[in-house]
Amino acid sequence: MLTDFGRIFVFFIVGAIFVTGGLVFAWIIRPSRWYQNKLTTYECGEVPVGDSWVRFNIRFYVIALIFLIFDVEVVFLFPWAVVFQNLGGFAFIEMLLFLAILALGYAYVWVKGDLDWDKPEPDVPHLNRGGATVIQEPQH
Amino acid sequence: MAEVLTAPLKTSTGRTIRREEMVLNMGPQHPSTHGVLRLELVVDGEIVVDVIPHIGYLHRCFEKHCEAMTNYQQVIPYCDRMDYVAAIHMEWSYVLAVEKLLGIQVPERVEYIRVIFAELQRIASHLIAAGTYGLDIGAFTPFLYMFRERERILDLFEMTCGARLLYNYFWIGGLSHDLPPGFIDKAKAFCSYFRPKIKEYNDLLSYNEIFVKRTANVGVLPGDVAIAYGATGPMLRGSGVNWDLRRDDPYSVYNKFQWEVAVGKGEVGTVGDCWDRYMVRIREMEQSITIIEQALAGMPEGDVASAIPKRIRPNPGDVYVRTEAARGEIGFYVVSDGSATPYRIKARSPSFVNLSALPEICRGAMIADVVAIAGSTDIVLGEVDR
Amino acid sequence: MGLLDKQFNNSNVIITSIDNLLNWARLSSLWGMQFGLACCAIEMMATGASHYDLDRFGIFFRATPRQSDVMIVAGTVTLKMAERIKRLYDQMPEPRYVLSMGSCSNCGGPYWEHGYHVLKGVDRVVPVDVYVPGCPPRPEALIEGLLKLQEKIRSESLVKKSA
Amino acid sequence: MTSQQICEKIRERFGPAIREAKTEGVPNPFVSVAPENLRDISLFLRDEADLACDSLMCLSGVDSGKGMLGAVYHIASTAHRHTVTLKVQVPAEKAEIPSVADIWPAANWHEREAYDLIGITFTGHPDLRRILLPDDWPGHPLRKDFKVPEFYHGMKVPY
Repeated sequence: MLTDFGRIFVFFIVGAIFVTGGLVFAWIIRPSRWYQNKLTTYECGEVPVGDSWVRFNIRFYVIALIFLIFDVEVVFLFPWAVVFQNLGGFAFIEMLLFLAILALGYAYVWVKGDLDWDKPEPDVPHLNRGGATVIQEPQH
Repeated sequence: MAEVLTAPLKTSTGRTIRREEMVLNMGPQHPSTHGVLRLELVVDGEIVVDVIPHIGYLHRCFEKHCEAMTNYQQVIPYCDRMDYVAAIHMEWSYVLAVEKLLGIQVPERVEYIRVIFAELQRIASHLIAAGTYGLDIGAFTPFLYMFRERERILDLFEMTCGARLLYNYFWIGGLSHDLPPGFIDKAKAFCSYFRPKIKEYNDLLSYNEIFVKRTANVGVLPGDVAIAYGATGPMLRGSGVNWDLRRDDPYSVYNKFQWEVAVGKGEVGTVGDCWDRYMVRIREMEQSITIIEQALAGMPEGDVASAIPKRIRPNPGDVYVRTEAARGEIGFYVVSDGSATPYRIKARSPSFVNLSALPEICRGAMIADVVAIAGSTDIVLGEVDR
Repeated sequence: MGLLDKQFNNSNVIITSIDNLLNWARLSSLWGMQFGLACCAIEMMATGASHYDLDRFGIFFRATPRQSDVMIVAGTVTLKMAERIKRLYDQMPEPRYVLSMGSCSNCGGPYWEHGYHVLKGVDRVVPVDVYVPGCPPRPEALIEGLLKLQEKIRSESLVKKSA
Repeated sequence: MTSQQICEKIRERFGPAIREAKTEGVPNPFVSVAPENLRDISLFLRDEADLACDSLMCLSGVDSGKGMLGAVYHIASTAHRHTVTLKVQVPAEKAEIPSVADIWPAANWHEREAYDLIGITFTGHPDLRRILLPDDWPGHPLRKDFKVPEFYHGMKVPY
């Protein structure tokens, strides 16, 4: 009969058919009349000015990198979490060690200040007004 | 292409590196601009370097219509459509201006009814302002709660003058209809129903941790800059300036009631931030309830249409009258040349002036803050563009 | 590419059943484009809120034209805004419908005579499916307009219109 | 101080510049001044201690007929709670009024609107361009002799 992996394979096939079937059916049925104006980029009803391929600030890249590290860490946790009961105590200690190393990296990044987003301090508007500024609190 | 920022950054070794900006359109079709306002943002990454507002997408030629009407009475429906969220305040200011030009004194009962409807309209307008402000920040449920209360106010309006939004109810010299029977106890029932609701909004939205974090210390407008830019209404009071036309330049019968003016005190951040402007509106709703209750109690009898002139032909001259609308000080400058048609009417709308202060506040904020600041100024585009 | 769309001259039982399924799916999830111009927008918001709830018809507002089916033109269309409305209409994917709400977008409304900057009716720039009269129309009138639009969608078909 | 006293104060300080001053029998007493010294009067109004007119309520452009364009300034003081009205008249062909946008920032947008709808150019304004109408709109609509264009960008304007 089907092995375990066979069952997973069937599950995979049915999933693929289900998804592509829906897409193909929609693709056949739906009206598709595209023309130049429809393909213009949407920017709140205006014609976009300039393009968006500009060199943006470095901090977005740093945050993305830090996210990637801890995302990969979680990916390693998943298979371990499924079977760690019957792996015995040793695997548990092993994973704790793995987590500790990454926690050390996390602490380093935190202390070094890469995580805090440099939110601009609000520059409060002020009146550069020559002459005597005569502003009294209105008496009531 | 992307313009170069004027002040280039310097590296530790002194080499200057170019930062590039991007022009982003928060354009006419945008969920958070409360209508067809286009904010052209010059953005460096997430930080807004400059804001250029473009208005005029709803310019409906109000002032040209006033010069083409056959008599002064026909201008009132156009006044409604200027600030369609608080229509009765627009009518009242225009009607007061023409009455001052004609030198008419309206009976006491009309003044009381006008105060009641103006305050009901202020509550309805602030409910929309606070509800959509919750939407801008991301809280959906307050919007539904506040519209539920607003429907009860609209029922009161509909009972009296038949319309939900644009009333044509205040006429020059009086009112179009008298109060229907049963209105007074229905209004009293609404006041007692609505007072605990304000506490509900405070628990739901005003002191919500995320809401406070998004609005405190954001878009700070100091008092003197607000006065210089001519900002009025909740925007001025939010900046700590204790100025309210209903008390400082009293018109109608406002000096007969006891209430106090809500002023921003910077409870959660600095004075004049978005939270203060929002909280001033919430507190003003409470004050409006006390005014309505006092007005309902002291309502005299009388005929509401007694002072309506048959033919309106004011002698040549001009007058400027300002009243306290929901968004600020609405002023009408009416010029008459003696004929039955107004020669020129200029409407000084509060949102138009409050909006001119927006670029000043948004400089250096983040894009999400621009949404919060634009929402806190509570502008209505019909009034901005006229 | 829409192989089957508008390819048949006469319908048969398969086509009609697909039509029914398609039309039912389209009319019961009309996603409106969220943009209000003027006073009618406030009534549209009131219709969308809890008292006259639009969600029960499957209509809720999407911010971008890319994900919306109905463009509810709620308010006065000025000449400056007309070009933007035409561009937004173009950027909506097919099967798209336009519901003109309020007499301002139907024919210029109270601004028809002296409104030098007002477009006298949105049907001068975009094809309109349903007109809802009123200034502003009551929420019930807007709901009735949407139901009329749903009836119109119910009668659409894959079969080529015998022009 | 009442508006009449303020008008008197302006009249005695800027005697020759006053074209006309009407203080009695008018709901808003006003002073009509020459465009040249409008700025000095505005600075005087704003910086004088007992006047302290720090907020410009409203600036309206008016087509006063007979080929003259006017600008009416309604100025108020939040400290002393009094108001005063200034009027300026300029010929329609050469409609130049010095801008007060740097004295009262509120005037910035009002002047742009007066330029847009009436056609008064305010010299010294930071960026004087149309605010309500599209930039390529023919003419200034609030003038009495304004003709509605037949077509605009291919759209028919009149009904």
